[in-house]
Amino acid sequence: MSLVLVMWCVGAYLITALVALISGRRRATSALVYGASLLIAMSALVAALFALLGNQTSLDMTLPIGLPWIGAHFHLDALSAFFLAIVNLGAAAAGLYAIGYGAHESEPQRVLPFFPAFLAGMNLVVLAADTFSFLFSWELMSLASWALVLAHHKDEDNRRAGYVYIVMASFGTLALLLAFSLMSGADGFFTFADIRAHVPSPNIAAAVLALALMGTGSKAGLAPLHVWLPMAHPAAPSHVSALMSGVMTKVAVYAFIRLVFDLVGPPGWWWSLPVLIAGGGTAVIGILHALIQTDFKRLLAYSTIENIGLVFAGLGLALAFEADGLHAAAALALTAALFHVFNHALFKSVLFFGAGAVLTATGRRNLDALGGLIHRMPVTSVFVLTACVAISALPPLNGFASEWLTFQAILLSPQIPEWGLKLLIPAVGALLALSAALAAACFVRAFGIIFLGRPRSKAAERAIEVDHWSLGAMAVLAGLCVLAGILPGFVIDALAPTVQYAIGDRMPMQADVDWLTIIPVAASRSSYNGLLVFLFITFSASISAYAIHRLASRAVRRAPAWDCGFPEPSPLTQYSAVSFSQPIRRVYGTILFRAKETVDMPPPGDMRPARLVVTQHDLAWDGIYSPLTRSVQFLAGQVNRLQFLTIRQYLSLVFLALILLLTVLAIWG
Amino acid sequence: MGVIAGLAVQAMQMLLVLTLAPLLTGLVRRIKAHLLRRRGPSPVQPYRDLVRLLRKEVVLAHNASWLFRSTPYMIFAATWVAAALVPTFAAGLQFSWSADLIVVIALLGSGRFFLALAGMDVGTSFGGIGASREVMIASLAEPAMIMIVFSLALLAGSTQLSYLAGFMTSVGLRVSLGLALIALVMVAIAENGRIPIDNPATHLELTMVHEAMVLEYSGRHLALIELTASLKLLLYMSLIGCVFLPWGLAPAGGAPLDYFIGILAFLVKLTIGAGLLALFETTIAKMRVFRVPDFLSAALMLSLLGALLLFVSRSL
Amino acid sequence: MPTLYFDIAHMLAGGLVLVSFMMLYQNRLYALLNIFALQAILLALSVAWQAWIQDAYHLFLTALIALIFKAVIIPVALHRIVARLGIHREVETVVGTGLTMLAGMGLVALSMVIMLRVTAGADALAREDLAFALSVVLLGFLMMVTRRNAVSQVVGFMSMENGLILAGTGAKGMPLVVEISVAFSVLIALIVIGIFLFRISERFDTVDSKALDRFRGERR
Amino acid sequence: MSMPNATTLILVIPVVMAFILALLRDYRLSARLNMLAALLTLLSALTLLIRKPEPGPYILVDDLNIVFIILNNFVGFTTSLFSASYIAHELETGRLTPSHLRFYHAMYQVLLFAMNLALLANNIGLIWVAIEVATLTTVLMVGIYRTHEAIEAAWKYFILGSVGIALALFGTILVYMAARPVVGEGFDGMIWTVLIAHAPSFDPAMLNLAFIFLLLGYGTKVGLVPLHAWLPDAHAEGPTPISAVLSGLLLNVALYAVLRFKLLLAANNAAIAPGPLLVTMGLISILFAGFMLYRRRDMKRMFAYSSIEHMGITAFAFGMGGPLANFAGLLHMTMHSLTKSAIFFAVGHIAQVKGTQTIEEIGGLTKSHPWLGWGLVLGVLAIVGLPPFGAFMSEFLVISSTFSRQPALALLLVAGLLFALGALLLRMQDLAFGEVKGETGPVQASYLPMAVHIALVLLAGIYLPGPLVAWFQHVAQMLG
Repeated sequence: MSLVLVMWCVGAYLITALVALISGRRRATSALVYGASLLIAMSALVAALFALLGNQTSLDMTLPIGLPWIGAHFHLDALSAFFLAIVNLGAAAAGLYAIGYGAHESEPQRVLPFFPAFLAGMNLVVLAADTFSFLFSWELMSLASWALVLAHHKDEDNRRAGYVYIVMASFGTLALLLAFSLMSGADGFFTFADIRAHVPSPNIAAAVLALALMGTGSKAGLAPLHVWLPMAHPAAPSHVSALMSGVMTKVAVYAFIRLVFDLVGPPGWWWSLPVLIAGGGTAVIGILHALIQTDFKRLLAYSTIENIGLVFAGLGLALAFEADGLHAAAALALTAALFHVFNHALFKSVLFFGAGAVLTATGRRNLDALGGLIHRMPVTSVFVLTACVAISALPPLNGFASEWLTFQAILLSPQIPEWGLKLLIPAVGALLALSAALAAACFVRAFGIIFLGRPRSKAAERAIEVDHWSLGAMAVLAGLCVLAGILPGFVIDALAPTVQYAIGDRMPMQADVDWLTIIPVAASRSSYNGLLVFLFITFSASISAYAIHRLASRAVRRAPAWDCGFPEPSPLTQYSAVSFSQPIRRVYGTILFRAKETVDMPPPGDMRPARLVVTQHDLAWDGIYSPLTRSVQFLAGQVNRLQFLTIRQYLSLVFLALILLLTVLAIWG
Repeated sequence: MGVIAGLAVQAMQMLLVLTLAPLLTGLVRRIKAHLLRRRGPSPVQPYRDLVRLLRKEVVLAHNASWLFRSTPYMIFAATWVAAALVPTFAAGLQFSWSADLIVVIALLGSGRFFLALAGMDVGTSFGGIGASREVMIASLAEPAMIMIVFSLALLAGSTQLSYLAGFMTSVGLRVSLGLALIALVMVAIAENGRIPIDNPATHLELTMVHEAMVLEYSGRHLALIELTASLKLLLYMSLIGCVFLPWGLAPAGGAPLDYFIGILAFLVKLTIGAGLLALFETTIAKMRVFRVPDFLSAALMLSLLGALLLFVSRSL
Repeated sequence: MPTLYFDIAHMLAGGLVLVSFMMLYQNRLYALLNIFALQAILLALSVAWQAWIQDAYHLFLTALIALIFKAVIIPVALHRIVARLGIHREVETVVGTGLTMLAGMGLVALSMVIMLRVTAGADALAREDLAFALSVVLLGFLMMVTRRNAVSQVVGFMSMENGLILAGTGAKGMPLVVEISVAFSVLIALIVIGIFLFRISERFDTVDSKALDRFRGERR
Repeated sequence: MSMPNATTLILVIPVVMAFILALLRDYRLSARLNMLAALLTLLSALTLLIRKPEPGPYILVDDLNIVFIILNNFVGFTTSLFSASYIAHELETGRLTPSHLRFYHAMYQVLLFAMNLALLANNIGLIWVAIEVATLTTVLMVGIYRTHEAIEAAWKYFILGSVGIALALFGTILVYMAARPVVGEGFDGMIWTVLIAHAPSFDPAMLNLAFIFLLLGYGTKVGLVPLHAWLPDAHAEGPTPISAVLSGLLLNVALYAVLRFKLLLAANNAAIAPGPLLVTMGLISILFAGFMLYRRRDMKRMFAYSSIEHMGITAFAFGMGGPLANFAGLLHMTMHSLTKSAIFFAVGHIAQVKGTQTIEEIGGLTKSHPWLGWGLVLGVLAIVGLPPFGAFMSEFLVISSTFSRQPALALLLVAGLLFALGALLLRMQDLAFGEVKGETGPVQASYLPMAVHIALVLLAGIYLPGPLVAWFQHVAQMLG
């Protein structure tokens, strides 16, 4: 039932896209399209939740399209239901937000048709149940988002971003295609059911794992395949950036789980090594890059990379436990990962919405051009602050809950027999802790520079609060952040069917623990109660405030800032984004992104201002991509000489080919 | 009955930490002064300061936002809750299950988060300096702390403080625990902004971290922040106490005498801690800000080493 | 059939190969054209002989075409062109004659090896014819490849085609040979006209890469 | 004989029309007649689906060539539509004179005739003659602009083509020689149906030698590397409708000839398997073209190289063999014809509007000319094998059927595809997006052919009708 409904929703998305295509330029179309997407997404969300919580048996559907003699298979089980919910939750929020935000679009006809198509693509990926329709929808998703990245195509950087993006996406698709064709074999078992039925040999399975890691990693932004992400995500309109960062990367995570946990069969213990290493490394690299960005949306994109790293680390843990038959622990790890998927979809969307709001209000994305917005945009700032706290994994919000679960899973590592994993997992834990702390630093910087302090530009001074649709979208998601943070038990129970499907085991039921506490393993081991912590803090904060205001003075006087006695009126004396990240850059930067600071200090008497220039690189780019492109260009240049031969020389090519073949025949014929 | 008693113990603990915190700070100052051959202020001086500050009016910078005004209460609450959950004199606190060691650390983290934001709110250069240095320090101190938790939890199989304390009484001497202890002390020094990381007694612009953030605070806000700082110090001391010398802790639902002994033991631990801290601070010099990372990464390495050594020592 | 038939056919075919070698050796245009005419005559003779011994009288037509068209008209036309373009003096081999001859030897050997192995089943006459035909084709091709000048390349192409006709007639009872020879004559006529009309010679094998840039501006 | 045989119609209509067009002065009328003739030919070709004539000594209609025939005449028809609106503009700008156009239209019909003949012929000699005629006509049309570049391109095409013809002829003679001992002297030795019937008892060695010559001879027309040299310039310098026909049809016809002889070899167990040869040349073509694409500055030449790449893919697929790969090969060939001609339709109008084919001088087409721009975008996305277009399905099948059998080959193939994709998308973005460059004047163009082709390709990517699939599968079986 719900599968049919979702398929209808997909159809509705496509129809909306068509409508948008036909009447793209009209003013009203924008509201119409986004409103429609909102409604469709809502209904799809309902259907998905129904499928997830009503834990009904998995549903199948076959359409007479796609690969002939097989047809397009679609399938809805607990795993796809969860990600379906994520997709459509994000979609609904984006739709709601864009009803207001989309009105500012300069060329709506370049956005409107592709937005619903993008949503349709993501829905289809999650539902597809044969390799062809999976890759088909996968690439459809990529193409639609590519078109959205190129929405503002006048900008050179955006075009470059779009190009890098689509090439990387095609690379990923081809990797996945190879992985699938390994599993489907020469006789063409193209449906997932057939693939499950044939367990591949260990070597094949290992190759599949590697290819899956490449294919999904390139879409999710796993280092070193992440370079396109900070280019492409910011280039798109903000509600699309939210979708790409918050949702599309999760679709990639889905693909990884589907391939590695579901299709390819029982894992070997060492499978988790690459996943864990990639995850931990990606987390740290991503957040460090985020820390030095000065463009808000780029910063958010890099932080997406970090969160993907966290998720993959969780998946790696689950693999490790699963391979050793520790199903309970595996369930815990997978729950943590999925919980984080959910959280990241929430707060990253809020943050991108906030970025969009700031963009509409000020027209600036550069941190050093902003500041003081907490006065001009009070409501937005509250929601963004909530998201910042959540993404920094601070209690009592949801980011902390998932991180806490991950740590609990890491603490179960002594049960693993293999020494490599025993030693690796705590190290990965250290990386996760490091990235969490750095995330806090990163978002202190972001929020502090953008919303606090004094405006650094006229644009920031004149900023005004954004429309109610956008605020509404942010409000909903921020509220969910808080709820999921103080009531994590419910989320865990909601995830249980999915985990059950992927692992074959689940975490203990949290709903029947009293006081809404969550106890992942045993009460003597660890427990956490977000609600109580939240209540305690509010309680003690309010009583202290009450007591002080009641017993001591409540007098307030406004005065200029003291600033150690020499206040300076110019806002430019504030700490800038670059200067804020300087200590971090000094500590980590010299190796990780070859940051170089060059100070140009004029001699005494010279009136010129002193200048500090900071240069930094993305090592993945310098180390892998530039050499690759260079070598391709070099080869192209060499081959290109063949364009300039004379007719005689071309003839000699033919002649040589003939002689070669004849000789071969003479020798072997 | 049990619940009532439990609640009582919990409430007692909250009040105890709140009342003892300024005293501890005063004590440290006093001992330091003595070691420096000065008379120094009396240990109760911090209480006087607090009262004085509370009476004063608050002077707010013009563009200070609501965040600036509410931060003191938030960080105070967070730290207080955290301190209330660390067993000081009695194990098995009523609400100890609502948060484990990781949560306690994270609560301190959120306190720091808001303090740093508040530092940036007024938009002065010093606030920015303080905030950026603070988060830089934290970015190393927190993982180190988590690693310490790991090595404890991997050993005890729990992150639950009461349980942990109970377990530590039984465990013998271990290399990794030694490493963890050293690392914990280093982290504690850094987190509380003591010498050699930071000097709570100075306002010398270029060296200050914590003070730079709270530069714009005054009156009751400042009072709360001072109180929070001393609470934090107390928290770390009692943490070290309850994890590494957990003797004298009253068991859950013990007799009144146990509780009395527990309190005494706690006081003793605090005094010893204060003495050691003062001694340490007088013997060492403040280090440059950019040496701090080395210090902390040393702590991080130690703690990680401790966590890894566990397996080795286990397998032996 | 009497061995005499066979010997004569053999001799004529072998003669074609020999003449091809002479063409490879010769690098003065006028002389080249004369030798080509000689080859055409030889071809005509051998075709006629084949027609006689196979009683395939339509082949006489082919022989006639070869004689008139290739042995007379084309050489004359090419003479004119060479005279008009004033290129009769230039020596335009890419590699030295000796090397070319050596390569030619190799080619003949190759074709012999292949053909004699391949046509083990076929009758002796066909074998010889095919073997020689293949060598003539390859030699003609070699000539096209080793000469810079349009005219001599055309000559090379035509000697290739002579080889084809030889093969066609050697393949006993092969239909359409006449039509094919006609078609080829048209083709060659077009080529010659092409040279004549468009002064192709300078663009046929230019080494002026700037010109190529202009034509297919694809550097960089 | 109530109604004239469809096959005769297919051949007669173009010939007759060629003569008429050669005489007509009014170019508008002749353009219409051109379309009409193409349409009629297409219709009579479609009737072959209903009633297939028995194979005769000259004419053969079987499942293999009927695919090609219908495709051939369909694209021929749509191209005639495009050409009508194309030449009108050429006449205005004075690049072509009415007398040119008479010649052009006549030649167009002759070309269609020759290709149809090559496809229908049941006689290997006839196939050879037909392909030679087709080559000569295209040579003449490529040179029609009389510019230095055009003449040079035509000349190069002519010379290489002639050599190819010669080689192919030699191969044909060898096939006859191979057949003679079995089927006896005379005409039967060249009738394909007879040959395929007796192929198992042919002398394998002779067949091998023959196939080498045929592969090189007809492969020159297919444009497989290293025999490709004529192709890019011929596409770039000739009139765009001819580029469309070359890429869309002539390459296919030559490939069809190669396939015929491949069947012959496949039928003979003792002969070498022709697969590896095709696979090798296909891979070389793919990789070579993939690299060549990066340095292109001329739109039409770039897409010509992409044609080389796709011919490589098709040859690769047929070389791999097996039901899946052959199916993929047929599908890919069809998709390539439709897509590439659609691209050339767009490119032709773009070049007319902008007055240049140089990529640097063109930009922002989606802004200035949305139809052309987006048409180009869709076409390129389709040609690089992205969904929802048909080429994706064929490439999917090729790769997934290859990788499990020959991983190394599949990896090379994937690499080649990725290179080509990178190059094409890069240029496509330059052309279609960014600031508007060059002329922005209106264009009088019929978008219909382009739209129809792209729509078909899109449809094929989403849904292949059952009968078509069954038919392709049968042909795939036939190709072994």
